[in-house]
Amino acid sequence: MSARAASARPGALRVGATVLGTVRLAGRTAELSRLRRAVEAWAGTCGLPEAAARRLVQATDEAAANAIEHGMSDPAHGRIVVSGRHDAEGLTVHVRYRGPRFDPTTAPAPGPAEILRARAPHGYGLLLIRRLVAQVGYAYRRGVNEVRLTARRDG
Amino acid sequence: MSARAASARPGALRVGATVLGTVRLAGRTAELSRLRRAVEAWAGTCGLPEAAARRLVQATDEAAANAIEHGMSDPAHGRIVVSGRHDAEGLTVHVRYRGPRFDPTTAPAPGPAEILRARAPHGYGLLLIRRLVAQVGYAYRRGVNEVRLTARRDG
Amino acid sequence: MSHFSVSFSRLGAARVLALSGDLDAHTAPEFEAALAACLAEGGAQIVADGSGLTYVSSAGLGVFMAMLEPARAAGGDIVIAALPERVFETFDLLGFPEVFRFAPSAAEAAALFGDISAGETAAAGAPAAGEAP
Amino acid sequence: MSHFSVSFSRLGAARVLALSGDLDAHTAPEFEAALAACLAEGGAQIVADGSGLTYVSSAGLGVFMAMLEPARAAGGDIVIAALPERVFETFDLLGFPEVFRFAPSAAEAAALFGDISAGETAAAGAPAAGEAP
Ligand SMILES: Nc1ncnc2c1ncn2[C@@H]1O[C@H](COP(=O)(O)OP(=O)(O)O)[C@@H](O)[C@H]1O
Ligand SMILES: Nc1ncnc2c1ncn2[C@@H]1O[C@H](COP(=O)(O)OP(=O)(O)O)[C@@H](O)[C@H]1O
Repeated sequence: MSARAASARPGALRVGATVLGTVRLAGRTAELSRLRRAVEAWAGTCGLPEAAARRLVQATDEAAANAIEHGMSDPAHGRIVVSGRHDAEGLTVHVRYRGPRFDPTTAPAPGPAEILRARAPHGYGLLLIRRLVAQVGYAYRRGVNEVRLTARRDG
Repeated sequence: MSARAASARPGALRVGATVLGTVRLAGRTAELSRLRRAVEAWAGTCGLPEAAARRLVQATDEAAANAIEHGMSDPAHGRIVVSGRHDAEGLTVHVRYRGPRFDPTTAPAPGPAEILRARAPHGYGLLLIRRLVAQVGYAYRRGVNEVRLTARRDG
Repeated sequence: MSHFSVSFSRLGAARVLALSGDLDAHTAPEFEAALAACLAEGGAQIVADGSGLTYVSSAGLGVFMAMLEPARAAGGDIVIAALPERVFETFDLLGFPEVFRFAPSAAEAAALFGDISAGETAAAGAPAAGEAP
Repeated sequence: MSHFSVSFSRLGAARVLALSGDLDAHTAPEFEAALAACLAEGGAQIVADGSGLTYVSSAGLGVFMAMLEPARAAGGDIVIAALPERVFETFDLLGFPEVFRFAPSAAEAAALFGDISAGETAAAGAPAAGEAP
Protein backbone atom coordinates (compact mmCIF):
# COMPACT_ATOMS: atom_id res chain seq x y z
CA MET A 1 0.00 0.00 0.00
CA SER A 2 1.70 3.20 -1.11
CA ALA A 3 1.18 6.48 0.68
CA ARG A 4 -0.40 7.85 -2.49
CA ALA A 5 -2.93 5.02 -2.87
CA ALA A 6 -3.83 5.29 0.78
CA SER A 7 -4.35 9.02 0.80
CA ALA A 8 -7.62 8.57 -1.06
CA ARG A 9 -9.20 6.98 2.01
CA PRO A 10 -7.44 8.15 5.17
CA GLY A 11 -8.28 6.19 8.25
CA ALA A 12 -10.00 3.44 6.27
CA LEU A 13 -9.66 -0.04 7.71
CA ARG A 14 -7.99 -2.60 5.56
CA VAL A 15 -9.97 -5.76 4.94
CA GLY A 16 -9.33 -8.08 7.86
CA ALA A 17 -7.92 -5.37 10.15
CA THR A 18 -8.90 -5.28 13.83
CA VAL A 19 -8.89 -2.06 15.83
CA LEU A 20 -6.91 -2.74 19.00
CA GLY A 21 -7.61 0.53 20.73
CA THR A 22 -7.60 4.31 20.57
CA VAL A 23 -5.85 6.87 22.77
CA ARG A 24 -6.70 10.59 22.87
CA LEU A 25 -3.87 12.86 23.97
CA ALA A 26 -3.85 16.49 25.00
CA GLY A 27 -1.25 18.68 23.28
CA ARG A 28 1.35 18.28 26.02
CA THR A 29 4.55 16.25 26.04
CA ALA A 30 3.56 14.88 29.46
CA GLU A 31 1.08 12.71 27.55
CA LEU A 32 3.75 10.86 25.61
CA SER A 33 4.59 8.21 28.17
CA ARG A 34 0.95 7.12 28.34
CA LEU A 35 0.97 6.84 24.55
CA ARG A 36 4.09 4.68 24.57
CA ARG A 37 2.49 2.30 27.06
CA ALA A 38 -0.65 2.01 24.94
CA VAL A 39 1.29 1.14 21.79
CA GLU A 40 3.34 -1.36 23.79
CA ALA A 41 0.11 -3.01 24.91
CA TRP A 42 -1.24 -3.20 21.35
CA ALA A 43 2.02 -4.76 20.19
CA GLY A 44 1.73 -7.32 22.97
CA THR A 45 -1.87 -8.15 22.06
CA CYS A 46 -1.00 -8.94 18.48
CA GLY A 47 2.25 -10.73 19.30
CA LEU A 48 4.65 -8.39 17.53
CA PRO A 49 8.30 -9.37 18.11
CA GLU A 50 9.98 -7.29 20.81
CA ALA A 51 12.38 -5.34 18.59
CA ALA A 52 9.67 -4.43 16.08
CA ALA A 53 7.39 -3.39 18.94
CA ARG A 54 10.05 -1.17 20.50
CA ARG A 55 10.69 0.59 17.19
CA LEU A 56 7.01 1.14 16.52
CA VAL A 57 6.59 2.58 20.02
CA GLN A 58 9.42 5.01 19.37
CA ALA A 59 8.22 6.03 15.90
CA THR A 60 4.78 6.74 17.37
CA ASP A 61 6.30 8.75 20.22
CA GLU A 62 8.34 10.81 17.73
CA ALA A 63 5.34 11.47 15.49
CA ALA A 64 3.17 12.54 18.42
CA ALA A 65 5.95 14.69 19.90
CA ASN A 66 6.29 16.46 16.57
CA ALA A 67 2.55 17.02 16.42
CA ILE A 68 2.67 18.59 19.89
CA GLU A 69 5.79 20.67 19.33
CA HIS A 70 5.37 21.73 15.73
CA GLY A 71 2.12 20.56 14.24
CA MET A 72 -1.11 21.07 16.19
CA SER A 73 -2.99 24.24 15.35
CA ASP A 74 -4.38 24.41 18.90
CA PRO A 75 -2.27 22.43 21.39
CA ALA A 76 -4.20 23.88 24.33
CA HIS A 77 -7.56 22.48 23.23
CA GLY A 78 -6.91 20.09 20.36
CA ARG A 79 -6.37 16.37 20.73
CA ILE A 80 -4.10 13.84 19.07
CA VAL A 81 -6.02 10.68 18.32
CA VAL A 82 -3.89 7.56 18.05
CA SER A 83 -5.26 4.16 17.16
CA GLY A 84 -3.76 0.74 16.58
CA ARG A 85 -4.93 -1.65 13.86
CA HIS A 86 -3.77 -5.17 13.45
CA ASP A 87 -3.95 -7.41 10.39
CA ALA A 88 -2.13 -10.43 9.01
CA GLU A 89 0.82 -8.29 7.96
CA GLY A 90 1.44 -6.50 11.24
CA LEU A 91 0.44 -3.54 13.37
CA THR A 92 -0.34 -0.07 12.02
CA VAL A 93 -0.61 2.96 14.27
CA HIS A 94 -2.54 6.00 13.02
CA VAL A 95 -1.62 9.37 14.51
CA ARG A 96 -4.19 12.10 13.75
CA TYR A 97 -4.22 15.77 14.65
CA ARG A 98 -5.60 19.01 13.30
CA GLY A 99 -2.94 21.36 11.94
CA PRO A 100 -1.29 22.65 8.79
CA ARG A 101 -0.35 19.96 6.30
CA PHE A 102 2.96 18.36 7.21
CA ASP A 103 3.97 15.18 5.43
CA PRO A 104 6.81 13.47 7.33
CA THR A 105 7.45 11.15 4.40
CA THR A 106 8.40 13.96 2.04
CA ALA A 107 9.33 16.93 4.27
CA PRO A 108 12.80 18.17 3.33
CA ALA A 109 15.22 16.96 5.98
CA PRO A 110 18.99 16.56 6.05
CA GLY A 111 20.17 12.95 5.88
CA PRO A 112 21.67 11.30 8.96
CA ALA A 113 25.26 11.78 7.76
CA GLU A 114 24.82 15.51 7.11
CA ILE A 115 22.96 16.25 10.29
CA LEU A 116 25.47 14.37 12.40
CA ARG A 117 28.39 16.04 10.65
CA ALA A 118 26.78 19.39 11.38
CA ARG A 119 26.54 18.43 15.10
CA ALA A 120 22.91 19.48 14.98
CA PRO A 121 20.87 19.22 18.18
CA HIS A 122 17.63 18.89 16.23
CA GLY A 123 16.29 16.99 13.28
CA TYR A 124 16.59 13.42 14.55
CA GLY A 125 12.85 12.88 14.98
CA LEU A 126 11.98 12.76 11.30
CA LEU A 127 14.97 10.53 10.62
CA LEU A 128 13.82 8.09 13.30
CA ILE A 129 10.24 8.07 12.05
CA ARG A 130 11.52 7.17 8.59
CA ARG A 131 13.95 4.51 9.77
CA LEU A 132 12.24 2.73 12.63
CA VAL A 133 9.25 1.21 10.92
CA ALA A 134 8.63 -0.88 7.84
CA GLN A 135 6.32 1.70 6.32
CA VAL A 136 5.25 5.31 6.86
CA GLY A 137 2.07 6.57 5.21
CA TYR A 138 0.55 10.02 5.21
CA ALA A 139 -2.77 11.62 4.36
CA TYR A 140 -4.26 15.09 4.83
CA ARG A 141 -7.98 15.62 4.80
CA ARG A 142 -10.16 18.51 5.97
CA GLY A 143 -7.37 20.01 8.03
CA VAL A 144 -6.39 16.77 9.72
CA ASN A 145 -2.96 15.17 9.38
CA GLU A 146 -2.79 11.41 9.54
CA VAL A 147 0.55 9.64 9.91
CA ARG A 148 0.45 5.85 9.59
CA LEU A 149 3.28 3.78 11.01
CA THR A 150 3.40 0.09 10.19
CA ALA A 151 5.50 -2.56 11.94
CA ARG A 152 5.59 -5.92 10.21
CA ARG A 153 5.25 -9.13 12.09
CA ASP A 154 8.19 -10.49 10.08
CA GLY A 155 10.42 -7.55 11.11
CA MET B 1 30.54 28.48 -18.80
CA SER B 2 29.11 25.45 -17.05
CA ALA B 3 31.07 23.42 -14.52
CA ARG B 4 30.88 20.45 -16.86
CA ALA B 5 32.25 22.26 -19.89
CA ALA B 6 35.04 23.69 -17.81
CA SER B 7 36.15 20.42 -16.26
CA ALA B 8 37.72 19.37 -19.56
CA ARG B 9 40.40 22.02 -19.13
CA PRO B 10 40.93 22.86 -15.46
CA GLY B 11 43.01 25.90 -14.85
CA ALA B 12 42.85 26.95 -18.48
CA LEU B 13 42.77 30.65 -19.10
CA ARG B 14 39.77 31.97 -20.94
CA VAL B 15 40.47 34.03 -24.00
CA GLY B 16 41.11 37.57 -22.83
CA ALA B 17 41.68 36.68 -19.19
CA THR B 18 44.53 38.31 -17.24
CA VAL B 19 46.19 36.61 -14.29
CA LEU B 20 46.21 39.11 -11.43
CA GLY B 21 48.30 37.11 -9.02
CA THR B 22 48.85 33.82 -7.22
CA VAL B 23 49.10 33.04 -3.50
CA ARG B 24 50.47 29.82 -2.03
CA LEU B 25 49.17 28.91 1.41
CA ALA B 26 50.34 26.36 3.93
CA GLY B 27 47.65 24.05 5.34
CA ARG B 28 46.97 26.21 8.38
CA THR B 29 44.03 28.45 9.16
CA ALA B 30 46.50 31.19 10.18
CA GLU B 31 47.09 31.66 6.44
CA LEU B 32 43.53 32.68 5.71
CA SER B 33 43.80 36.36 6.55
CA ARG B 34 46.69 36.77 4.09
CA LEU B 35 44.52 35.09 1.45
CA ARG B 36 41.62 37.45 2.10
CA ARG B 37 43.89 40.46 1.68
CA ALA B 38 45.21 39.10 -1.61
CA VAL B 39 41.75 38.57 -3.07
CA GLU B 40 40.74 42.04 -1.86
CA ALA B 41 43.71 43.47 -3.72
CA TRP B 42 42.81 41.61 -6.94
CA ALA B 43 39.24 42.87 -6.68
CA GLY B 44 40.57 46.41 -6.30
CA THR B 45 42.88 46.04 -9.29
CA CYS B 46 40.05 45.04 -11.59
CA GLY B 47 37.56 47.52 -10.16
CA LEU B 48 35.00 45.04 -8.83
CA PRO B 49 32.16 46.77 -6.92
CA GLU B 50 32.65 46.67 -3.16
CA ALA B 51 29.80 44.26 -2.30
CA ALA B 52 30.80 41.78 -5.01
CA ALA B 53 34.42 41.98 -3.86
CA ARG B 54 33.48 41.33 -0.23
CA ARG B 55 31.44 38.27 -1.19
CA LEU B 56 34.17 36.86 -3.39
CA VAL B 57 36.70 37.33 -0.58
CA GLN B 58 34.43 35.42 1.79
CA ALA B 59 33.68 32.60 -0.66
CA THR B 60 37.41 32.17 -1.24
CA ASP B 61 38.09 32.17 2.50
CA GLU B 62 35.41 29.50 3.02
CA ALA B 63 36.72 27.30 0.20
CA ALA B 64 40.29 27.52 1.47
CA ALA B 65 39.21 26.92 5.10
CA ASN B 66 37.40 23.78 3.96
CA ALA B 67 40.46 22.61 2.06
CA ILE B 68 42.57 23.07 5.22
CA GLU B 69 40.06 21.53 7.62
CA HIS B 70 38.59 18.74 5.54
CA GLY B 71 40.22 18.43 2.16
CA MET B 72 44.02 18.46 1.93
CA SER B 73 45.63 15.04 1.91
CA ASP B 74 48.74 16.48 3.58
CA PRO B 75 48.07 19.76 5.39
CA ALA B 76 51.51 19.70 7.01
CA HIS B 77 53.41 19.76 3.71
CA GLY B 78 50.86 20.44 0.97
CA ARG B 79 50.02 23.88 -0.36
CA ILE B 80 46.82 25.55 -1.48
CA VAL B 81 47.42 27.55 -4.63
CA VAL B 82 45.01 30.40 -5.20
CA SER B 83 45.05 32.60 -8.26
CA GLY B 84 42.90 35.45 -9.54
CA ARG B 85 41.95 35.92 -13.19
CA HIS B 86 40.17 38.87 -14.58
CA ASP B 87 38.23 39.19 -17.84
CA ALA B 88 35.46 41.35 -19.25
CA GLU B 89 32.85 39.47 -17.25
CA GLY B 90 34.45 39.74 -13.83
CA LEU B 91 36.97 38.15 -11.47
CA THR B 92 37.46 34.40 -11.06
CA VAL B 93 39.45 32.93 -8.19
CA HIS B 94 40.85 29.40 -8.58
CA VAL B 95 41.50 27.47 -5.37
CA ARG B 96 43.65 24.33 -5.94
CA TYR B 97 44.80 21.68 -3.50
CA ARG B 98 45.74 18.02 -3.53
CA GLY B 99 43.20 15.77 -1.77
CA PRO B 100 40.35 13.36 -2.30
CA ARG B 101 37.74 14.53 -4.78
CA PHE B 102 35.26 16.89 -3.15
CA ASP B 103 32.91 18.85 -5.35
CA PRO B 104 31.35 21.72 -3.36
CA THR B 105 28.83 22.33 -6.12
CA THR B 106 27.21 18.91 -5.76
CA ALA B 107 28.19 17.67 -2.26
CA PRO B 108 25.05 16.72 -0.34
CA ALA B 109 24.33 19.50 2.14
CA PRO B 110 21.22 20.48 4.08
CA GLY B 111 19.55 23.66 2.83
CA PRO B 112 19.77 26.86 4.88
CA ALA B 113 16.26 26.43 6.31
CA GLU B 114 16.89 22.88 7.51
CA ILE B 115 20.29 23.54 8.96
CA LEU B 116 19.09 26.63 10.80
CA ARG B 117 16.02 24.83 12.10
CA ALA B 118 18.30 22.07 13.38
CA ARG B 119 20.40 24.74 15.21
CA ALA B 120 23.48 23.17 13.65
CA PRO B 121 26.87 24.67 14.50
CA HIS B 122 28.38 23.42 11.25
CA GLY B 123 27.51 23.31 7.59
CA TYR B 124 27.36 27.03 6.80
CA GLY B 125 30.55 27.08 4.75
CA LEU B 126 29.20 25.18 1.76
CA LEU B 127 26.01 27.24 1.84
CA LEU B 128 28.02 30.46 1.76
CA ILE B 129 30.25 29.25 -1.07
CA ARG B 130 27.14 28.48 -3.10
CA ARG B 131 25.36 31.74 -2.31
CA LEU B 132 28.02 34.39 -2.26
CA VAL B 133 29.26 34.34 -5.82
CA ALA B 134 27.70 34.45 -9.26
CA GLN B 135 29.19 31.10 -10.24
CA VAL B 136 30.97 28.15 -8.66
CA GLY B 137 32.87 25.71 -10.89
CA TYR B 138 34.71 22.55 -10.00
CA ALA B 139 37.22 20.23 -11.59
CA TYR B 140 39.29 17.28 -10.37
CA ARG B 141 42.39 16.21 -12.20
CA ARG B 142 45.31 13.98 -11.18
CA GLY B 143 44.43 14.20 -7.50
CA VAL B 144 44.02 17.98 -7.47
CA ASN B 145 40.75 19.72 -6.60
CA GLU B 146 40.07 23.01 -8.29
CA VAL B 147 37.24 25.23 -7.09
CA ARG B 148 36.49 28.29 -9.24
CA LEU B 149 34.62 31.23 -7.79
CA THR B 150 33.43 33.96 -10.11
CA ALA B 151 32.23 37.42 -9.13
CA ARG B 152 30.62 39.40 -11.92
CA ARG B 153 31.35 43.03 -12.50
CA ASP B 154 27.60 43.62 -12.87
CA GLY B 155 26.83 42.02 -9.43
CA MET C 1 3.97 11.41 33.03
CA SER C 2 7.38 10.04 32.15
CA HIS C 3 9.51 8.93 35.06
CA PHE C 4 12.91 10.49 34.71
CA SER C 5 15.56 11.76 37.06
CA VAL C 6 19.12 13.01 37.04
CA SER C 7 21.41 12.70 40.00
CA PHE C 8 24.86 14.18 40.39
CA SER C 9 28.06 12.73 41.77
CA ARG C 10 31.80 12.82 41.11
CA LEU C 11 34.29 10.22 40.02
CA GLY C 12 37.79 11.68 40.08
CA ALA C 13 37.66 14.95 38.19
CA ALA C 14 34.58 13.90 36.24
CA ARG C 15 31.05 14.94 37.07
CA VAL C 16 28.71 12.00 36.77
CA LEU C 17 25.12 12.59 35.80
CA ALA C 18 23.20 9.40 36.48
CA LEU C 19 20.09 9.26 34.34
CA SER C 20 17.16 7.05 35.05
CA GLY C 21 13.81 6.47 33.42
CA ASP C 22 12.53 7.73 30.07
CA LEU C 23 14.43 10.57 28.40
CA ASP C 24 11.76 11.84 26.00
CA ALA C 25 10.43 15.15 24.65
CA HIS C 26 8.91 15.82 28.06
CA THR C 27 11.95 15.14 30.19
CA ALA C 28 14.71 16.29 27.83
CA PRO C 29 14.56 19.91 29.10
CA GLU C 30 15.31 18.67 32.62
CA PHE C 31 18.37 16.82 31.36
CA GLU C 32 19.45 19.84 29.33
CA ALA C 33 19.16 22.10 32.38
CA ALA C 34 21.18 19.61 34.42
CA LEU C 35 23.97 19.54 31.83
CA ALA C 36 23.89 23.33 31.54
CA ALA C 37 24.10 23.67 35.34
CA CYS C 38 27.02 21.26 35.39
CA LEU C 39 28.85 23.32 32.76
CA ALA C 40 27.94 26.52 34.60
CA GLU C 41 29.69 25.20 37.71
CA GLY C 42 32.82 24.65 35.68
CA GLY C 43 32.32 20.91 35.30
CA ALA C 44 33.03 20.19 31.66
CA GLN C 45 34.32 16.63 32.11
CA ILE C 46 31.00 14.92 32.11
CA VAL C 47 30.00 11.29 32.33
CA ALA C 48 26.38 10.57 31.45
CA ASP C 49 25.66 7.33 33.24
CA GLY C 50 22.80 5.81 31.29
CA SER C 51 22.58 2.52 33.19
CA GLY C 52 19.13 3.45 34.49
CA LEU C 53 17.77 4.73 31.18
CA THR C 54 14.77 2.90 29.82
CA TYR C 55 14.17 5.03 26.71
CA VAL C 56 15.70 7.82 24.69
CA SER C 57 13.84 9.82 22.06
CA SER C 58 15.23 12.22 19.46
CA ALA C 59 14.79 15.05 21.96
CA GLY C 60 17.19 13.29 24.33
CA LEU C 61 19.71 12.65 21.55
CA GLY C 62 19.50 16.34 20.69
CA VAL C 63 20.41 17.37 24.24
CA PHE C 64 23.57 15.28 24.13
CA MET C 65 24.50 16.90 20.83
CA ALA C 66 23.66 20.44 21.97
CA MET C 67 25.95 20.19 24.97
CA LEU C 68 28.86 18.40 23.32
CA GLU C 69 30.53 21.35 21.67
CA PRO C 70 30.29 23.60 24.75
CA ALA C 71 31.77 20.84 26.90
CA ARG C 72 34.63 20.29 24.45
CA ALA C 73 35.20 24.03 24.03
CA ALA C 74 35.56 24.27 27.81
CA GLY C 75 38.27 21.60 27.67
CA GLY C 76 36.04 18.70 28.63
CA ASP C 77 33.79 16.18 26.95
CA ILE C 78 30.59 14.22 27.43
CA VAL C 79 31.19 10.48 27.63
CA ILE C 80 28.14 8.25 27.56
CA ALA C 81 28.36 5.25 29.86
CA ALA C 82 26.62 1.99 30.63
CA LEU C 83 23.73 2.28 28.19
CA PRO C 84 21.39 -0.69 28.06
CA GLU C 85 21.68 -2.35 24.65
CA ARG C 86 18.18 -1.39 23.52
CA VAL C 87 18.76 2.27 24.38
CA PHE C 88 22.16 2.27 22.68
CA GLU C 89 20.39 1.04 19.54
CA THR C 90 18.81 4.48 19.05
CA PHE C 91 22.15 6.29 19.41
CA ASP C 92 23.70 3.78 17.04
CA LEU C 93 20.97 4.05 14.41
CA LEU C 94 21.79 7.74 13.97
CA GLY C 95 25.56 7.32 14.00
CA PHE C 96 26.27 8.89 17.40
CA PRO C 97 29.27 6.59 17.97
CA GLU C 98 31.05 8.58 15.23
CA VAL C 99 30.83 11.69 17.38
CA PHE C 100 30.60 10.59 21.02
CA ARG C 101 32.72 8.31 23.13
CA PHE C 102 30.81 5.46 24.80
CA ALA C 103 32.08 3.45 27.75
CA PRO C 104 30.81 0.23 29.34
CA SER C 105 30.63 1.76 32.82
CA ALA C 106 30.71 5.17 34.48
CA ALA C 107 34.07 4.29 36.05
CA GLU C 108 35.59 3.47 32.69
CA ALA C 109 34.10 6.66 31.25
CA ALA C 110 35.62 8.72 34.06
CA ALA C 111 38.96 7.02 33.45
CA LEU C 112 38.94 8.44 29.91
CA PHE C 113 39.47 11.84 31.53
CA GLY C 114 42.76 10.48 32.75
CA ASP C 115 42.34 11.05 36.45
CA ILE C 116 42.05 7.53 37.72
CA SER C 117 43.75 4.43 36.36
CA ALA C 118 41.88 1.76 34.45
CA GLY C 119 42.75 -0.70 37.23
CA GLU C 120 41.13 1.40 39.91
CA THR C 121 38.09 2.10 37.79
CA ALA C 122 37.59 -1.58 37.04
CA ALA C 123 37.71 -2.22 40.79
CA ALA C 124 35.38 0.70 41.52
CA GLY C 125 32.41 -1.38 40.39
CA ALA C 126 29.03 0.32 40.65
CA PRO C 127 28.69 3.49 38.62
CA ALA C 128 28.30 6.94 40.12
CA ALA C 129 29.24 5.76 43.58
CA GLY C 130 30.59 9.14 44.61
CA GLU C 131 34.19 10.34 44.86
CA ALA C 132 36.79 7.96 43.48
CA PRO C 133 39.61 7.00 45.83
CA MET D 1 47.52 35.95 11.04
CA SER D 2 44.03 37.24 11.63
CA HIS D 3 43.73 40.02 14.19
CA PHE D 4 41.02 39.09 16.62
CA SER D 5 40.40 39.64 20.29
CA VAL D 6 37.68 39.17 22.87
CA SER D 7 37.41 41.31 25.96
CA PHE D 8 35.04 40.82 28.87
CA SER D 9 32.96 43.29 30.83
CA ARG D 10 29.57 43.50 32.50
CA LEU D 11 26.50 45.56 31.88
CA GLY D 12 23.93 44.98 34.59
CA ALA D 13 23.53 41.20 34.91
CA ALA D 14 24.79 40.60 31.39
CA ARG D 15 28.30 39.54 30.48
CA VAL D 16 29.54 41.48 27.52
CA LEU D 17 32.05 39.90 25.18
CA ALA D 18 33.44 42.63 22.96
CA LEU D 19 34.76 41.14 19.73
CA SER D 20 37.16 42.88 17.48
CA GLY D 21 38.90 42.00 14.26
CA ASP D 22 38.30 39.04 11.97
CA LEU D 23 36.30 36.10 13.33
CA ASP D 24 37.37 33.37 10.91
CA ALA D 25 38.28 29.66 10.94
CA HIS D 26 41.52 30.56 12.70
CA THR D 27 40.10 32.72 15.45
CA ALA D 28 36.73 31.01 16.01
CA PRO D 29 38.17 28.55 18.59
CA GLU D 30 39.29 31.51 20.70
CA PHE D 31 35.79 32.94 20.64
CA GLU D 32 34.30 29.54 21.41
CA ALA D 33 36.59 29.12 24.42
CA ALA D 34 35.66 32.61 25.63
CA LEU D 35 31.95 31.81 25.42
CA ALA D 36 32.48 28.44 27.10
CA ALA D 37 34.46 30.11 29.90
CA CYS D 38 31.70 32.65 30.33
CA LEU D 39 29.11 29.89 30.64
CA ALA D 40 31.39 27.94 32.96
CA GLU D 41 31.46 30.92 35.33
CA GLY D 42 27.70 30.90 35.44
CA GLY D 43 27.30 33.80 33.04
CA ALA D 44 24.58 32.70 30.65
CA GLN D 45 23.16 36.16 29.88
CA ILE D 46 25.59 37.05 27.18
CA VAL D 47 25.93 40.07 24.94
CA ALA D 48 28.26 39.62 21.98
CA ASP D 49 29.30 43.17 21.14
CA GLY D 50 30.28 42.98 17.49
CA SER D 51 30.94 46.69 16.97
CA GLY D 52 34.63 45.98 16.39
CA LEU D 53 34.14 43.01 14.08
CA THR D 54 35.51 43.37 10.60
CA TYR D 55 34.64 39.89 9.28
CA VAL D 56 32.75 36.76 10.21
CA SER D 57 33.14 33.43 8.45
CA SER D 58 30.98 30.30 8.71
CA ALA D 59 33.21 29.11 11.54
CA GLY D 60 32.26 32.19 13.55
CA LEU D 61 28.57 31.75 12.80
CA GLY D 62 28.89 28.14 13.96
CA VAL D 63 30.28 29.22 17.32
CA PHE D 64 27.29 31.48 17.96
CA MET D 65 24.99 28.58 17.11
CA ALA D 66 26.88 26.01 19.18
CA MET D 67 26.64 28.13 22.31
CA LEU D 68 23.06 29.30 21.91
CA GLU D 69 21.28 26.25 23.24
CA PRO D 70 23.55 25.86 26.28
CA ALA D 71 23.08 29.54 27.14
CA ARG D 72 19.30 29.24 26.81
CA ALA D 73 19.24 25.97 28.76
CA ALA D 74 21.06 27.74 31.58
CA GLY D 75 18.33 30.38 31.63
CA GLY D 76 20.19 32.94 29.56
CA ASP D 77 20.67 33.85 25.93
CA ILE D 78 23.22 35.21 23.48
CA VAL D 79 22.21 38.58 22.07
CA ILE D 80 24.28 39.92 19.20
CA ALA D 81 24.86 43.66 19.34
CA ALA D 82 26.15 46.52 17.25
CA LEU D 83 27.21 44.56 14.18
CA PRO D 84 28.53 46.62 11.30
CA GLU D 85 26.13 46.35 8.37
CA ARG D 86 28.50 44.38 6.16
CA VAL D 87 29.13 41.81 8.90
CA PHE D 88 25.44 41.53 9.67
CA GLU D 89 24.93 40.69 5.99
CA THR D 90 26.52 37.26 6.51
CA PHE D 91 24.31 36.46 9.50
CA ASP D 92 21.31 37.63 7.54
CA LEU D 93 22.11 35.62 4.42
CA LEU D 94 21.83 32.42 6.43
CA GLY D 95 18.71 33.41 8.35
CA PHE D 96 20.28 33.93 11.77
CA PRO D 97 17.76 36.67 12.66
CA GLU D 98 15.13 33.90 12.84
CA VAL D 99 17.02 32.31 15.70
CA PHE D 100 19.05 35.05 17.42
CA ARG D 101 18.09 38.41 18.83
CA PHE D 102 20.09 41.34 17.46
CA ALA D 103 20.36 44.74 19.10
CA PRO D 104 21.73 48.06 17.83
CA SER D 105 24.08 48.49 20.79
CA ALA D 106 25.52 46.47 23.66
CA ALA D 107 23.49 48.54 26.11
CA GLU D 108 20.24 47.80 24.32
CA ALA D 109 21.20 44.13 24.15
CA ALA D 110 21.85 44.05 27.89
CA ALA D 111 18.50 45.73 28.47
CA LEU D 112 16.81 42.74 26.82
CA PHE D 113 17.82 40.78 29.90
CA GLY D 114 15.55 43.07 31.84
CA ASP D 115 18.05 44.44 34.29
CA ILE D 116 18.36 47.98 33.13
CA SER D 117 15.71 50.16 31.56
CA ALA D 118 15.77 51.13 27.91
CA GLY D 119 16.15 54.77 28.96
CA GLU D 120 19.23 54.14 31.03
CA THR D 121 20.80 51.98 28.33
CA ALA D 122 20.22 54.61 25.69
CA ALA D 123 21.98 57.07 27.97
CA ALA D 124 24.79 54.61 28.68
CA GLY D 125 26.21 55.30 25.26
CA ALA D 126 29.43 53.41 24.52
CA PRO D 127 29.10 49.65 24.54
CA ALA D 128 30.70 47.41 27.14
CA ALA D 129 31.48 50.33 29.42
CA GLY D 130 31.40 48.23 32.58
CA GLU D 131 28.70 47.98 35.24
CA ALA D 132 25.48 49.80 34.44
CA PRO D 133 24.15 52.21 37.08
N1 LIG E 1 4.15 17.49 12.67
C1 LIG E 1 4.86 18.52 12.21
N2 LIG E 1 4.25 19.65 11.76
C2 LIG E 1 4.98 20.68 11.30
N3 LIG E 1 6.33 20.70 11.24
C3 LIG E 1 6.99 19.61 11.67
C4 LIG E 1 6.31 18.47 12.17
N4 LIG E 1 7.24 17.54 12.49
C5 LIG E 1 8.43 18.08 12.22
N5 LIG E 1 8.30 19.32 11.71
C6 LIG E 1 9.39 20.21 11.24
O1 LIG E 1 10.51 19.41 10.92
C7 LIG E 1 11.63 19.76 11.75
C8 LIG E 1 12.44 18.52 12.09
O2 LIG E 1 11.68 17.72 12.96
P1 LIG E 1 12.43 16.64 13.86
O3 LIG E 1 13.34 15.84 12.98
O4 LIG E 1 11.45 15.89 14.62
O5 LIG E 1 13.39 17.49 14.82
P2 LIG E 1 13.03 18.54 15.97
O6 LIG E 1 11.62 18.28 16.40
O7 LIG E 1 14.05 18.25 17.02
O8 LIG E 1 13.22 19.90 15.36
C9 LIG E 1 11.04 20.48 12.93
O9 LIG E 1 11.95 21.38 13.51
C10 LIG E 1 9.84 21.17 12.33
O10 LIG E 1 10.24 22.36 11.70
N1 LIG F 1 37.16 20.58 0.73
C1 LIG F 1 36.49 19.59 1.34
N2 LIG F 1 36.92 18.31 1.26
C2 LIG F 1 36.26 17.32 1.88
N3 LIG F 1 35.12 17.49 2.60
C3 LIG F 1 34.65 18.74 2.70
C4 LIG F 1 35.29 19.84 2.08
N4 LIG F 1 34.55 20.95 2.34
C5 LIG F 1 33.51 20.56 3.09
N5 LIG F 1 33.54 19.22 3.32
C6 LIG F 1 32.56 18.42 4.05
O1 LIG F 1 31.32 19.11 4.06
C7 LIG F 1 30.91 19.42 5.40
C8 LIG F 1 30.24 20.78 5.45
O2 LIG F 1 31.20 21.78 5.20
P1 LIG F 1 30.89 23.26 5.68
O3 LIG F 1 29.54 23.63 5.19
O4 LIG F 1 32.02 24.12 5.25
O5 LIG F 1 30.80 23.18 7.26
P2 LIG F 1 31.91 22.81 8.35
O6 LIG F 1 33.24 23.01 7.73
O7 LIG F 1 31.60 23.75 9.47
O8 LIG F 1 31.64 21.38 8.75
C9 LIG F 1 32.19 19.32 6.22
O9 LIG F 1 31.92 18.99 7.56
C10 LIG F 1 32.94 18.22 5.50
O10 LIG F 1 32.48 16.96 5.91
